[in-house]
Amino acid sequence: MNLILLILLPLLTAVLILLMRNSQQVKLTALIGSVAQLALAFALLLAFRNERVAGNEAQMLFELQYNWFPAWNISFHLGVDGISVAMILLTSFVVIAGVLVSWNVTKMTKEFFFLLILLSLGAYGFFISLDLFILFFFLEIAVIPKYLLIGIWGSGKKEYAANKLALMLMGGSALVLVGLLGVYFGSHQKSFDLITLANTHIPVEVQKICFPLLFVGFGVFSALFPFHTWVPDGHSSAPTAGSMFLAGISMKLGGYGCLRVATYIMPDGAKEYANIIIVLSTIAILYGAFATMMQKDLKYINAYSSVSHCGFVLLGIGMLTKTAMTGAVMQMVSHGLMTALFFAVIGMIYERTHTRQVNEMGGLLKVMPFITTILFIVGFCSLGLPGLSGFVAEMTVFMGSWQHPDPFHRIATIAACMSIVVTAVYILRAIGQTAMGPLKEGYVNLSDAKWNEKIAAIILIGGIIAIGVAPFWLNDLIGPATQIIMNKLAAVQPK
Amino acid sequence: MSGSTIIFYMLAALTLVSGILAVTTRQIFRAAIFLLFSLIGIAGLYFWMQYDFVAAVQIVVYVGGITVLIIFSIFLTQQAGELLPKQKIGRLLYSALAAFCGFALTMVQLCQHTFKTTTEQPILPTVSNIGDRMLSVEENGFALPFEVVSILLLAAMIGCIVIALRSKPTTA
Amino acid sequence: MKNEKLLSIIQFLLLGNFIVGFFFNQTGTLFGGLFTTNALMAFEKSILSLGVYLISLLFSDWLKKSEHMPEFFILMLAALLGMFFMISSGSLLMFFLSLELSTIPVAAMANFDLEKKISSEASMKMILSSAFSSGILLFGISLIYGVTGTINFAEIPTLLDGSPLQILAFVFLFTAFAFKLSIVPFHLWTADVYEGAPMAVTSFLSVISKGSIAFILLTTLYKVFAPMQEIWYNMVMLLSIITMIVGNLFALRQQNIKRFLAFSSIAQVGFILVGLSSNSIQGTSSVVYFVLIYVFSNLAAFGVAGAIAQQTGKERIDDFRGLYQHNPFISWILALALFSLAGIPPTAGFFGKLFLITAGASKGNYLFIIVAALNLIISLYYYLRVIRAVFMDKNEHPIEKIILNPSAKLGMIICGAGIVLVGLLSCIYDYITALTV
Amino acid sequence: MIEVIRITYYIMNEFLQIRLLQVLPIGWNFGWSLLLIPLLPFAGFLLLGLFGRKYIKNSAGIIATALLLVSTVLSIYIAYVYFFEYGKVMGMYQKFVPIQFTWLEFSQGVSIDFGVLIDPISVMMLAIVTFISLMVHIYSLAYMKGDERFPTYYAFLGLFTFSMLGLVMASNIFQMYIFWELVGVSSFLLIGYYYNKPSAVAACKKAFIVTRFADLGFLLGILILSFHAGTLDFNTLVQRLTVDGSEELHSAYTSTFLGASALTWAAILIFIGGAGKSAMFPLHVWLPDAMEGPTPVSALIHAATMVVAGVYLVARMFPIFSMSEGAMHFVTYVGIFSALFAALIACTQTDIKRVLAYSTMSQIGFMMFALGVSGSNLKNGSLNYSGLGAGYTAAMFHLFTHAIFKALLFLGAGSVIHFIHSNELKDMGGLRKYLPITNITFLIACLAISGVPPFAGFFSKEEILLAAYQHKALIYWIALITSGLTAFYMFRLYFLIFWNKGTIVHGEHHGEGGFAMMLPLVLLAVGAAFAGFIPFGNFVTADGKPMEVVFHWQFSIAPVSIALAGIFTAMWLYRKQNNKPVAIANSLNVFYKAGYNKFYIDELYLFITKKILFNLVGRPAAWFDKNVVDGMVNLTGNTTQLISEKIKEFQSGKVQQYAIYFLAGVIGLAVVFIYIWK
Amino acid sequence: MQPGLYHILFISAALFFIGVFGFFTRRNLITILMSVELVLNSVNLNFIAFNKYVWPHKMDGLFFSIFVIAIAAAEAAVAIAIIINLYRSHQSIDVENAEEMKF
Repeated sequence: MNLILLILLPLLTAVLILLMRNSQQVKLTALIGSVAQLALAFALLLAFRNERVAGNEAQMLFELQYNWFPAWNISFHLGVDGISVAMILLTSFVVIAGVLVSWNVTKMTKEFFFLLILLSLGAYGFFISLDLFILFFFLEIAVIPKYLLIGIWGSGKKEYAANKLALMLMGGSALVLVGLLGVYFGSHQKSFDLITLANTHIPVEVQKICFPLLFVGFGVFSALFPFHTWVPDGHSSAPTAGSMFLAGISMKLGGYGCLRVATYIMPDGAKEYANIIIVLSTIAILYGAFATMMQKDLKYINAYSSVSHCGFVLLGIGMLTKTAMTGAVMQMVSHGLMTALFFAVIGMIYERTHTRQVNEMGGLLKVMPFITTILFIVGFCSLGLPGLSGFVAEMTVFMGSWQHPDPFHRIATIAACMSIVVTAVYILRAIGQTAMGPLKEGYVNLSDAKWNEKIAAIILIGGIIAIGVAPFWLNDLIGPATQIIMNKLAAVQPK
Repeated sequence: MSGSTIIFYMLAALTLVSGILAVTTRQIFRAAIFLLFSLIGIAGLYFWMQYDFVAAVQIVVYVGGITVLIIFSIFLTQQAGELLPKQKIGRLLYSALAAFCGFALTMVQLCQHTFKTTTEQPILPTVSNIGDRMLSVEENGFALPFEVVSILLLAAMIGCIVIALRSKPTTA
Repeated sequence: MKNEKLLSIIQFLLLGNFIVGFFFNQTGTLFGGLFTTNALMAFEKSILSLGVYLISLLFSDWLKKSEHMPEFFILMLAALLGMFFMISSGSLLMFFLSLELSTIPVAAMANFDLEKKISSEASMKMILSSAFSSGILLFGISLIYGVTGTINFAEIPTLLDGSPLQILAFVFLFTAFAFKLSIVPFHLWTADVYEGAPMAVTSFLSVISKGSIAFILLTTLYKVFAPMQEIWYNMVMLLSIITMIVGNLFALRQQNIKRFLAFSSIAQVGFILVGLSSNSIQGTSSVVYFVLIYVFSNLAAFGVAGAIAQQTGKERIDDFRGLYQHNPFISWILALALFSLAGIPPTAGFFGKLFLITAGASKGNYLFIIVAALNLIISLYYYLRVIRAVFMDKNEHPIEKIILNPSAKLGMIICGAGIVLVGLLSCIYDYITALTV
Repeated sequence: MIEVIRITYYIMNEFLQIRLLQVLPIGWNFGWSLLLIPLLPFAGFLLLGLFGRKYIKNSAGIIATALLLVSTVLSIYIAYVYFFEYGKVMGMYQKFVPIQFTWLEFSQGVSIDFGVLIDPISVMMLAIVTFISLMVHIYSLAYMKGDERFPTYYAFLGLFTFSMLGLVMASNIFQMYIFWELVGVSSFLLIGYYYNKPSAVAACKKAFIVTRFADLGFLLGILILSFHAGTLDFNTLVQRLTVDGSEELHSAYTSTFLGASALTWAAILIFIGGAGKSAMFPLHVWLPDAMEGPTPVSALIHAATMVVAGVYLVARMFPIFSMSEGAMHFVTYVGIFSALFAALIACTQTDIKRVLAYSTMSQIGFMMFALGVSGSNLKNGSLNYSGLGAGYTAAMFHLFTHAIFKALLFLGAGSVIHFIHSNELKDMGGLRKYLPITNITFLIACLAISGVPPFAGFFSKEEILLAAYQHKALIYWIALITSGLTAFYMFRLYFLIFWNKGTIVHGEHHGEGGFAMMLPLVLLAVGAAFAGFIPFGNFVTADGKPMEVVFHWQFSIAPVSIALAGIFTAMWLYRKQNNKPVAIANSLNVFYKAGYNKFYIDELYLFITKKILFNLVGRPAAWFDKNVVDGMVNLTGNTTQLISEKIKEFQSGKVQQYAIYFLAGVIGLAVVFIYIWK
Repeated sequence: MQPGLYHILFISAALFFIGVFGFFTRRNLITILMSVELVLNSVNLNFIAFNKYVWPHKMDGLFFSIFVIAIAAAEAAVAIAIIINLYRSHQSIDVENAEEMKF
């Protein structure tokens, strides 16, 4: 399994899209490309399992290393472990669904799909890179397509939202950059290589400076309170596929970075700041949930709920136990699928009703049973119904969080648990107002989902259910990888 | 106080006073003339330091060339006899302050610094010495700068010609 | 048309000039140390030659229409020659002379839009300011000379000891550099001159002049003033921060694309200073590398702006609204250029800025680096403003299809390719590093 | 090709791998068929849910019923096999876990396992759930006929049955939680079945949210238990936490919070979860509203199965509860209070289904406090259920009988509603002429619930009262009063429906709904009449050892007479139309009003949610986000712009000014670096 | 007291800042140019003085001043050409009339 394929495939797709003549060809190319991505991701999963089953215990599999800027000790170092594989799978799911739901884009089709594929390129590259420089490179690649997607194809206050998003994300990545440079020089290794850095003991003073920089930097991507404010505006203004990518993939870059980069290479820093992380993420969880309760726009609802759900990711990381960390990764995958699906549904509804205000809708179950069924499913997933992915992830986080006997962690966990009730409140409120109740006039002749929307939804639901019903495969995939991070943490002397 | 000293102070006074007048008088012709005096004063100082060649160049280039150029350009651009417009008092104050601060700072630093002296044999600035050096390509030769300056002068000339000889404006 | 043929010949010769540059990269000195050269200097000159070649391509429309095209090239090449001498200069005298040689013709060139009032205003501002800065520079040189007794680059460092007068002299000297490089607060002429001058001259000023000064500044600081490293590091750091901030703040509010690019280039210079401050091999190579990228990026932006201004006379960013509608090609080139200037991957600007910052970070001064990194965000904001105008904003009367002549198109393609490839192909950076060592 | 096979193999390996922990060779070769019991209804759900709307619209009911019939037969067969053939080993009913596999491993030892736990209560519950569900399936064939979403209805029923069976069979507390949640969602779907009705939407939301809130307690309880016991498996949990001197028990006892031990907290929190599902005060508010669902659904969910999940949970965790006196008291008092409270409200309600709902709540209160009063003797550390375990058996017995007669009541009410198209008592009266079978079966059910011998309710209630009597007099007296009230309001209902005034039936009425509706009524009536004679103590006890239930006829005098008193009062007031009830209601003005308005608990909730949660938390959070957090971001942007505007004067366009700044810069730098920053 | 290096340095520094002052305050472009000439001349004086009093064994200062004179001439020529051109387009050589571009 050559990991370069994961970068080359989207690149090739993007180039081909640029060469296509009409929008039909563009769409087909994008679809074929994303199907190929999905196939590749599955192939990767199988190859990965194959290696593991065969007894390959190496931390990273399929490693590749090319010299790139040897003067700076930068190398094009790729490799995957279970976490990366999970994230790559997530990305490929979201990409194909995103391409499918964008089938009706008529404005500048070529550019739209080009940017979508480019965004996926950034995500794949980010997840497989083992060199922090290229990791950063791919992190930033993913920013501008988002900006353009929102700015050109968005709606509402799109310019404002696009600007805010781009600037805040760039701000985050600026912090990441400084943190990376601090590690680069502070470790006395002059190396960006993740494995090298992880095997080095970085001086504690350096960690104390660089950990918050990296964590907050990545945290901005992952809606860390109080840097989450780009999330509602960005998501609500973006076109459907844009929101899906943004919430489904882009926010995961942050969580992955927090875990893989910040926590892994700087365990002392992580221990030092764990309490702050826990406080912030607990606030995000509750606060996001409560803020969601007051929203009337479906996209805002999902956006704020994303803040809340991404809080679980950061909480899981901040708890510094293996179970919680595994839960955090699961939550990333789960939330990625779920929120992508949620935005897809919102897009479908909006396309038909031309409104996203919940109080302007009602009884849509009657006219579009398929779409509203998806809405139900995604809502249930969001509020953590067993059998769907959200439950598994949240419970794992809770279980892991409860491992600390001291009151501080306990209170944080209880507070986080409370959000499942609040989530139920806002989700049911949204569903109740849109799908149920008397059918509003003017919505009588609306049509149900079309083939592309159905396939997109089914793919994502398939992912959600696959995790929800059989979480053990994901757990087996992620567990060993988080164990390595935990070993590194455990090796550090306690404060 | 020797004659040399007296001459020095006279030259200094000439240079500075006419320099000040050149930048303060409100009649543009007078300003040009004061500039001329100031430049002559500097040339005098060169003579006083026995750098005859430089003094000669100074007189030829400045007095004979640049001042004349300036006066011509005054003719070209100025209605004679008009007073120069007054500067705002604020600007004057700030400028004076800035200039004075700079001057003070420089003088303080210059005076605090003890310049080294060399015991090596001085080279006299005779015309032949200067000529030799000017065209030498060895160490301490200045042939290359000489060529650079010539290119510069050529370029400047072309530039001047293009700019100054512009064809009649086609539009009003 | 006579101009057209001549222009093709000139373009061809300039291309030759660029290529030939790669074959003469021996190390050595001439004229008793007044002229030194080595492979890195040869490469630096090649970058400048490339820039001039690109200018001749990008602004061919304007050049063809100009009555004084031959003179324009004479002056530009004289200035280029001055820069070559400057990069290679081995003494303060050569440095000063070549600096003047590279400035005075450009001041004349700034007036080449003879009919335009602002062109002469720009030209006037430039010649007066540069005369003033020459005065300051000369005063500094005279003090250096007085203190050390030499104007030779090789001898000066052995005679410097960091006494106050030397610091004063260095400040005078350095501010002249700062003036040419548009470092705040010596940058004030920049925007006015850029706005008034013809687009070709503006791009020459902002790319070629800046680049050459950055190169010679490397030599001056790293070699000549090496003993005063502590002082100039702090000075560079201070000025770098101010420059980035002020450049960005002013760029935020500009409407005219040339002024906008002027302030953006000021901010870019702030970044160059970040890399420069490291005083290391990495510092040198990253600055040279950045200038190379900057040549492509800024020329691409100017080329697009020039093409638009040439055909429609529109220079305001607001006029660019909806540009993408009829002109996708130049819009993408402009976007690439601006992304590169903003330091967004995968454009080369990302690598350039990153290496500058990395080099700067080697001193361990994180506050400085954080300020630099935060300035990236502000700069992104205003670059995105243009992107927004081009791609997103609606306009009732967007700019019609711009007809590019083939050489301008070629120039843009070269710039675009450069923006993409210079970063991704690490061999270019390796090559520069190899030259630096 | 080989590639394809390999890939398929891996997919199988990855996604379908079920890792069996143990399959006990307990003598029957029926182990795997246990899985069929829940999976058949689930298959029905998938089948009808995915294809019902388009392809099998009309046969949906038959398919679902057939599937469930198989399930029912299987569970009854298993009950038979368990109780009479293999379950008893050495005179004790054993706990078997024939099937178990790890679903999600959190950490060493702590994992969610999916398994099947077979012990007396689960087997009993399997039988009762499938049976009642089957009755409801059959009943609905007629009741829901012609409904637009007929297949969906059956799909939801299937989902519900599946979840409930999974809950019952759970071998792992987290497995129970999972199915617990699924039960919650299926009840949400079923209550909200008439999704066009705003009241139904509100009710289903309320039901879900209130129970979710309770589930939070359950979840926290699980977290506490898992932390101290290091396992989630029921058997291991009980083993570790009930053995005196075990490390786990020690840690659960010694870590305290607010004066109570972790064990007590865990038990109370888990009980809160159960209280939510079982509609105990104060989490009962959803139950009456939940009557918005189709009536058969109410019969299934809100009578027989889901609402007793809480009781089942407490029974399942009974050994652990019994380790904590505080928790047991909590259960007792909540139970008895809810019983009385609900009975009082039930006397005033006019909606037939609401009356039944409150009666359910009241009866479940009985079961709860029965469990609560059967606390163990902890004095000498080892478990000793003797004498006090009676409450446990009584609660289970009452659960069993109550399921039957409450289902019967609801189905009967459904029959009435089907006939009269209204839930309100004021629209009814004199229906005995039109609905003879319903009349008889309803009467049997009323007698059963009132505890009149020899109907089923008499025996179970008798045992509960006995247990209460042995425990504490106060509880006994309250229970006694409540049981009198029960008889009163049930017969109030009965007389108001079937006697009282004569109802004019417009036009042609369509009878009692045919065979499909009558069959369940009759079957259940038979159950309600005779289920009491089952020697329950022989099968279901706290420790698995059969227990001789001694019948004291002297003791029954008081309950029976108070029940009869209630019945006769109701008869006196409601048999004929008169104004006595109004007069009494008027004389008890305040109390009556309070009871009628359900003691204003709903209003209190509304106040808490709308005023406090929304206005004091949600709104400020949203405001804070919009203005402060977002404001900070915008402020940064605006400040930058503002500074940019303010400093524009530097770029004045005056070349001389530029030069002044230049010189100032030079001087400044020189001064700084010569004098200050050396 | 025999006038020496410091005297001349004083004169040149004074002249330099006189020129600078003129540059700051004159409004007529030609007079500004004249101020620049003063500045350049003062520098020349510096060079000659250093050459004479401090480093008489080399002629760097002397040559420097000669080249400065040449440069000054070139600069003046170009400046005057520009000023004349400006005068043609603005009908004025007041520097404050040429402030169209700002901010």
